[in-house]
Amino acid sequence: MSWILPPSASTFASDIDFLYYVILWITGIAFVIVEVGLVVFIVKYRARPGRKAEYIQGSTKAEVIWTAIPAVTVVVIGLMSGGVWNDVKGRNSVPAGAIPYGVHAQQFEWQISYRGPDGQLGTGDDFTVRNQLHIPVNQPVVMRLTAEDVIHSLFIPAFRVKQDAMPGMTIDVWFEATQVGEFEIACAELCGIGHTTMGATVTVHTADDYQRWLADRVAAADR
Amino acid sequence: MAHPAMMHPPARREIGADVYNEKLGIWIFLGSEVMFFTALIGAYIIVRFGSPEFWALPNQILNVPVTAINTFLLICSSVTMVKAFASIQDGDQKKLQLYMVATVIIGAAFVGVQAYEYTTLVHEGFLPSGYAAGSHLAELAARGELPASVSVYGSSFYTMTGFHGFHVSMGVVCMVFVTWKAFKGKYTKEDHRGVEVIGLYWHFVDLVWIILFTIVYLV
Amino acid sequence: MSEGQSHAHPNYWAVWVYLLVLTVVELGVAFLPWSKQVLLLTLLAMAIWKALLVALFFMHLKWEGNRMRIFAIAPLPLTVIIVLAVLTEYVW
Amino acid sequence: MATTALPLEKTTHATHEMSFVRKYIFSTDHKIIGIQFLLMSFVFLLFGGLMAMMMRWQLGFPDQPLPAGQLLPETMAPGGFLLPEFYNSLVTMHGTIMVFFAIMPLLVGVFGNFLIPLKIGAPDMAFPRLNMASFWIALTAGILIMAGFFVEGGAAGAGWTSYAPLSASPEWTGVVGGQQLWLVSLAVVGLASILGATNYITTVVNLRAPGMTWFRLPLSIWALFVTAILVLLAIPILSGAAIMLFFDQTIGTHFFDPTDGGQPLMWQHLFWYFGHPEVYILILPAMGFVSDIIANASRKPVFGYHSMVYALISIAFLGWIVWGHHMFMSGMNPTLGMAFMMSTMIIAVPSAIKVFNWMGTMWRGNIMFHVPMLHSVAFVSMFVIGGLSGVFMASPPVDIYFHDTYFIVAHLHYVLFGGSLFAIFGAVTFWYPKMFGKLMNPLLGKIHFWLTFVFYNLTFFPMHNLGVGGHMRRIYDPSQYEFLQPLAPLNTFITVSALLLFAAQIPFAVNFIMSWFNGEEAGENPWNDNGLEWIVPSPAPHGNFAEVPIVYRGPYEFSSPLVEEDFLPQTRKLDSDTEPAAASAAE
Ligand code: HEA
Ligand code: HEA
Ligand code: CUA
Ligand SMILES: [Cu+2]
Repeated sequence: MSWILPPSASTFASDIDFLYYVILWITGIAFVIVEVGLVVFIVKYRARPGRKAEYIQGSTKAEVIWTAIPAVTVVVIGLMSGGVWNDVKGRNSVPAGAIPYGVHAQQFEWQISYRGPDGQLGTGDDFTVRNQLHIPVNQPVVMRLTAEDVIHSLFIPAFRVKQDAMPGMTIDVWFEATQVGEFEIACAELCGIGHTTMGATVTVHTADDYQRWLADRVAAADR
Repeated sequence: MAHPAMMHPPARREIGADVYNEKLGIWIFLGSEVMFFTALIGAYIIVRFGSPEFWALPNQILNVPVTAINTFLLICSSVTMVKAFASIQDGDQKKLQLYMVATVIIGAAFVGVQAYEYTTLVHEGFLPSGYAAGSHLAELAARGELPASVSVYGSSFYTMTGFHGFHVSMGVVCMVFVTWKAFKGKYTKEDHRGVEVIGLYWHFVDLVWIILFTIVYLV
Repeated sequence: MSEGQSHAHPNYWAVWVYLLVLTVVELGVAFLPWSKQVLLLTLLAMAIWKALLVALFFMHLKWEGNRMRIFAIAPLPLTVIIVLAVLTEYVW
Repeated sequence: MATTALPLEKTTHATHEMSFVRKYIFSTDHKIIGIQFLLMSFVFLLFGGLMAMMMRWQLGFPDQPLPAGQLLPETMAPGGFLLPEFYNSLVTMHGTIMVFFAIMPLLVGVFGNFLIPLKIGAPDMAFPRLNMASFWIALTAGILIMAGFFVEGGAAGAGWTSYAPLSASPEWTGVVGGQQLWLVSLAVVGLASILGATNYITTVVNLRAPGMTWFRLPLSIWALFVTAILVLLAIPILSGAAIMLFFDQTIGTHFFDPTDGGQPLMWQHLFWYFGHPEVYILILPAMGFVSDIIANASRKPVFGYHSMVYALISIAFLGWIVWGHHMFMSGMNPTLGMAFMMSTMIIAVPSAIKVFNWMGTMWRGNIMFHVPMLHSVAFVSMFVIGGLSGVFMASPPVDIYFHDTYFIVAHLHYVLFGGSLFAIFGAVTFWYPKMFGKLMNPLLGKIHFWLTFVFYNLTFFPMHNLGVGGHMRRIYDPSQYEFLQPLAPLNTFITVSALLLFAAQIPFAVNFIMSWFNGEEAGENPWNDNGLEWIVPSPAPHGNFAEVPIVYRGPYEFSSPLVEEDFLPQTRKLDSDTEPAAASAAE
C-alpha cells in the first residue's frame, strides 16, 4: 500500500512525478476537509429529542467561496499540467537529434527496428529485434510507433512513458533514459487473448556499450 | 378526474411547453434523431477528410439525375403532407384523405426509386465494402478512370442513405395507419394530433435528406 | 396548434417552388468548375437554407412559441461541437 | 374548450377489471414498470457481481482453480482455470452489464419511472404504452447480451469500450457472434432508453401539477430530467457508432478499418462523445436522490437549492466537451488534449458546489440516521474520493502513467459503486415503502450498510495503490510481469475483500425479499417528507392521486418556522398561500 510512485529513470519522469505529488497534496487536503467535515457534522448535528434544525436556505457568501477556491485550484493544476504535457507530448516536443527506432506492435509482440549502418531508419539495412529495445543512456530517443492489427499501447513504467500504437498511424514518442539497466515494457491496451503476455524489455546501455551492442548486431545481420 | 395537463388543447399555463404531449414528444424524439444522424455524418466527415482519395466525383458512380428526381419526390411529399395538415385544420376531411394518400404514394415511390438505385449500383459493382471484384466499376478503376478503392465511400454512402431510407419506410408505414384513420374520420378540426405528429416526423426526414443529398451526392 | 383557426395558412406551394428552385440551382452549381472549397461552402449554405425553409414553414417553427423552439434547436450546438472537434484532427 | 379524453383516462378507471397479466406483466402503470425494471436490474447486478467474483479470483489466486469452476464448460475454464479469452469476456460483460443493465436501469428506469409522475403530481407518464414498450425492449436487449455466453466463440471480449479494430473482426478477438450480439444489444437497449427519455422529458415538461413550477421541483426530479436529456442526446451517438461497427463486422463496410481508408480513432471519438455524458447519466440521478434524502434526514432545506440546480445543469453541459480525456494516449492531436484537459478540470467546480452544499445541508441540522441517510452520507464521502482521483487523470501528464491502470479501475468503482450504487441502496430503502407498502427492516439495513461500506473500501481503495505501482487493467495474470510481483499480496487482499463484499449483499437481498412479505406496514408518510408521493397511500394506487394536487411551495420546507412540525408538505395550504395561476386556469 503505497502512494509513492516507483523509482523513475527518465528525464521528464521527475516533472510528471512532481505534478502527481502536487495533485496528491491538493486532493489530499480536499479529501480531509470533506471527510472530516462530514464526520464532525454527523456527530455534532445528530438528532436529539426536542431539538429542531435551523431553517437555513443557503448562503451566497459561502457558496461563492467554495466555488472560487476549487476553480482557482483546478485552473492552476491545469496550467502546470499543460506545460509538462507540451514538453512531453506536444507536437514539436521531440528533441532534435533524438535517435529514431521503429516500434511495430502486433499480436502479441513488439518488433523493434534499428537503424543500420547508413544511419537512416526505414531503409533496407535496418535490422529488427523482437521484444528487445536497446538504447543509450542520457540520449534522447524517439519511437516511431506503428501497429499491425489492433491498438496496443507502449508502456514503460519506469520511464513514465505510455502511448497507444494506432493501426494506420505513425506516432512519435520520445524519452531520455537516465539510468543504465533493464526495465520492463508492457502493453497497456487490451489487444486480444495474449494482451497479458505482451511484455518486452528495454536495456539502457552506456554510450560505449550501446555502440558495441549495435556493432555486434549489425555484424550478426550481415552474416 | 381530468388532469389539467391531460386536456386538449391545453390552456395557456405557467406549466408546460404550451403544446400537447404528442407534439412535444415527437419534437423531443427528433432531437435524438438529430444526434443519430450526427453520428453518421460525423463519421462521414472523419473518413472523408482522412481519406479523400477514396471518393469519386459526383455523377461518376452515383446517379445524380435519378436522385434529383427522388429529391423532387420527397419535397413534393412534404408539401402534400403539410397540405393534408392544413386541410384538417380547416376541417376538410376529403382533402385530408386526398393529400394523405398522395403523401403515402409519393413516399413509397421514393423508397422504390431508392431500391432501384441500390440494385443498379450493386449490379454495376458498387458495394458497401467497395468495388465488387470483376465488376464493371472495378474495371474502370483498374483503368484509372475511378479511384483505386472506394471502400469507405461505399460504406458511408450505403449507411447514411440506407438509414435515411429506413426512416422513410417507417414513416410510410405509420402514414398508412394515419391515412386509414383519416378514412375512418377519426381526425377532426379540433383534434388531429396524429396528422400533425406524423407530419413533423415526415418533414424532419425530408430535412435530413436535403442535407444528405448535398453532402453525399453533390460535394 | 391552437393557431389553426386563427391565422390563414401560409402559402405552402410557394415554399415548395422555392425549394425546387433551390434544388435545381444546387444541381447546376455542383457541376461548375469552381474550386472545391467554394463549391463545398456554397452547396452547404444552400442545403442549410433549404433545411431551414422546411423547419420554419413545413414544421411550423416560425409560428411556435419560444419554449417549443428551444426544444427544436437544443441539440444543434452538440452537433457542432463534435464536428469541430474531429475536424481539428485534420486542420492542425 | 374541447376536452377530448386520452386513452389513459380509460385505463385509469378500469383498474378492477384488469387481468393479472395486464396489471403486472404488460402493465402501463409507471409504478409497476418501475418495479419491473427494479427486479430486472437486480438480476443483472447479481450477474455482474458474479462475473466480478470470477475475475477477482483469477487475479487474487492465479494458480488455484476457481471454486466450482469445474462446472464451467471447457471453452471457458478447463479444470477451473479461466482461459484468457474467457477473462476478456468477463471484463467486457462485467463492465457492460453493470453500466447498461444494472446501474443505468436502476437509476433511470426504476426511479425515473417510479418517481417522476408521483413527485410532480401526474397520474401517469405522458405515454404509458411507450413506457411499457421501453421495459420489454430493455429486457430483450439484456437477454441478447447474455446470450453471448452461449454462442460459439463466447461473449464479447473487447472491453466495455469495444475499441476498434479489435472489436471489428473475429480475427483479432477470437469472438464470433458474441461481439455482434453485444452491438445489437446495445443498439436495442439504446432504443429503450431513448423512448424512456422522450417520455420522461415530456412528462416533466407538460404534466406537472398546478403550482409545481420549475424551481419547486425536487432535486431528484431535476436530476432525472437533466439525465433524460443526456440520455436522449447521447445514446443515439452510441447507436450510430454501434451500427457502423456492426456493419464493419457483417456487411464488410470499412469505417474502422485502417487498411482500407477507415479510422479506428473515430470509434473512440464517437464512443466517448457518448461515453462521458453516459457516466454523468450514471451519477446525476444518484446526486438527486441523495439531495432529497439528506434534506429529509437533516430536517433542513437543501443548502443553496438554486445553485444545486445550476450545478446539475452545468455538469451536464460540461460533460459534452470533455470526452477527449479518455483519449490522451490515443494519438489524438495533443493540442486538442489541452482543451479537453481544461474543460475536464472545470467540472470539478460544479461538483464541488454539490459536495459542499450537501455538507451545508447537514450543517446545523437535526440529523436522523435512517438507513437511506447512511447510504447518502456514504455516497458523498465516496463520490469525493472518486472525483478527486479523477483530477489526477484529468492532468494529461499524470495520465500518461495512470491511463489503463488500476488507478482508473479504482476511480470508476468509486464513482460508480461508491457513488451510484450507494445512492441506489439508499433510494431503494427510502422509496421501498411507496413501492410495496412495507418498510425495509432497519437492523438488516444497517448490517448491510456497514458490511458493504467496510468491505467496499477494503476492495477498491487499494486499487489506487495497484495503479500507483503501474498495474495495468484488463490483464488476467499480473504475475507475468516482474514489476507487478510485489503487488501480488495486495491483489489477494483485494480479492478476499471482494468476496466478503459480495457476501455482504446477502442481508440486502434477504431484507428486500422478506420485507415485501412481512415487513412493517409503512403508512402514508413514514419519513415525514414533503414530496407529493407521500400524500398518497402506500403502495401508491393506480392513477396515483385521487384529485389533482395543488402545490404551494418547494419540497424542502423542513423545520420551517411557519409550522409546529418539522416538515411542511408541498400540498399543505397555509393561510398565506394563494392558488397558483394554473389551478384557476384549469377550472
Ligand atoms: C459515475 C461515473 C463517473 C463520474 C461522475 C466521473 C467523474 C470524473 N471523471 Fe471519470 N471515469 C468514469 C466514470 C466517472 N467519472 C469511468 C467509468 C471511467 C473509465 C472508463 C474506461 O476507460 O473504462 C472514467 C475515466 C476517467 C478518465 C480517463 C482515464 C483514463 O482512461 O486514462 C478521466 C480523465 O480525465 C476521468 C476524469 C473524471 C473527472 C475529472 C471527473 C469529475 O467529474 C469529478 C469531479 C468531482 C470532484 C473533483 C470531487 C468533488 C470536489 C471537491 C471536493 C472540491 C475540491 C476539489 C478540487 C480543488 C480538485 N475519468
Ligand atoms: C456500476 C458499475 C460497477 C459495479 C457495481 C462493479 C462492481 C465490482 N467490480 Fe467492476 N467494473 C465496472 C463497473 C462496475 N463494477 C466497469 C465499467 C469496469 C471496466 C470494464 C472494462 O475494463 O471493460 C469494471 C472492471 C472491474 C475490474 C477490472 C478488471 C480488469 O481490468 O481486468 C475489476 C477487478 O477487480 C472489477 C471488480 C469489481 C468488483 C469486485 C465489484 C463488486 O463490487 C461486486 C459486488 C457485487 C454486487 C454489487 C452484486 C450484489 C447483488 C445484489 C445487491 C443483488 C441483490 C438481489 C436482489 C435483491 C434480488 N471491476
Ligand atoms: Cu498489445 Cu495489449
Ligand atoms: Cu469521462
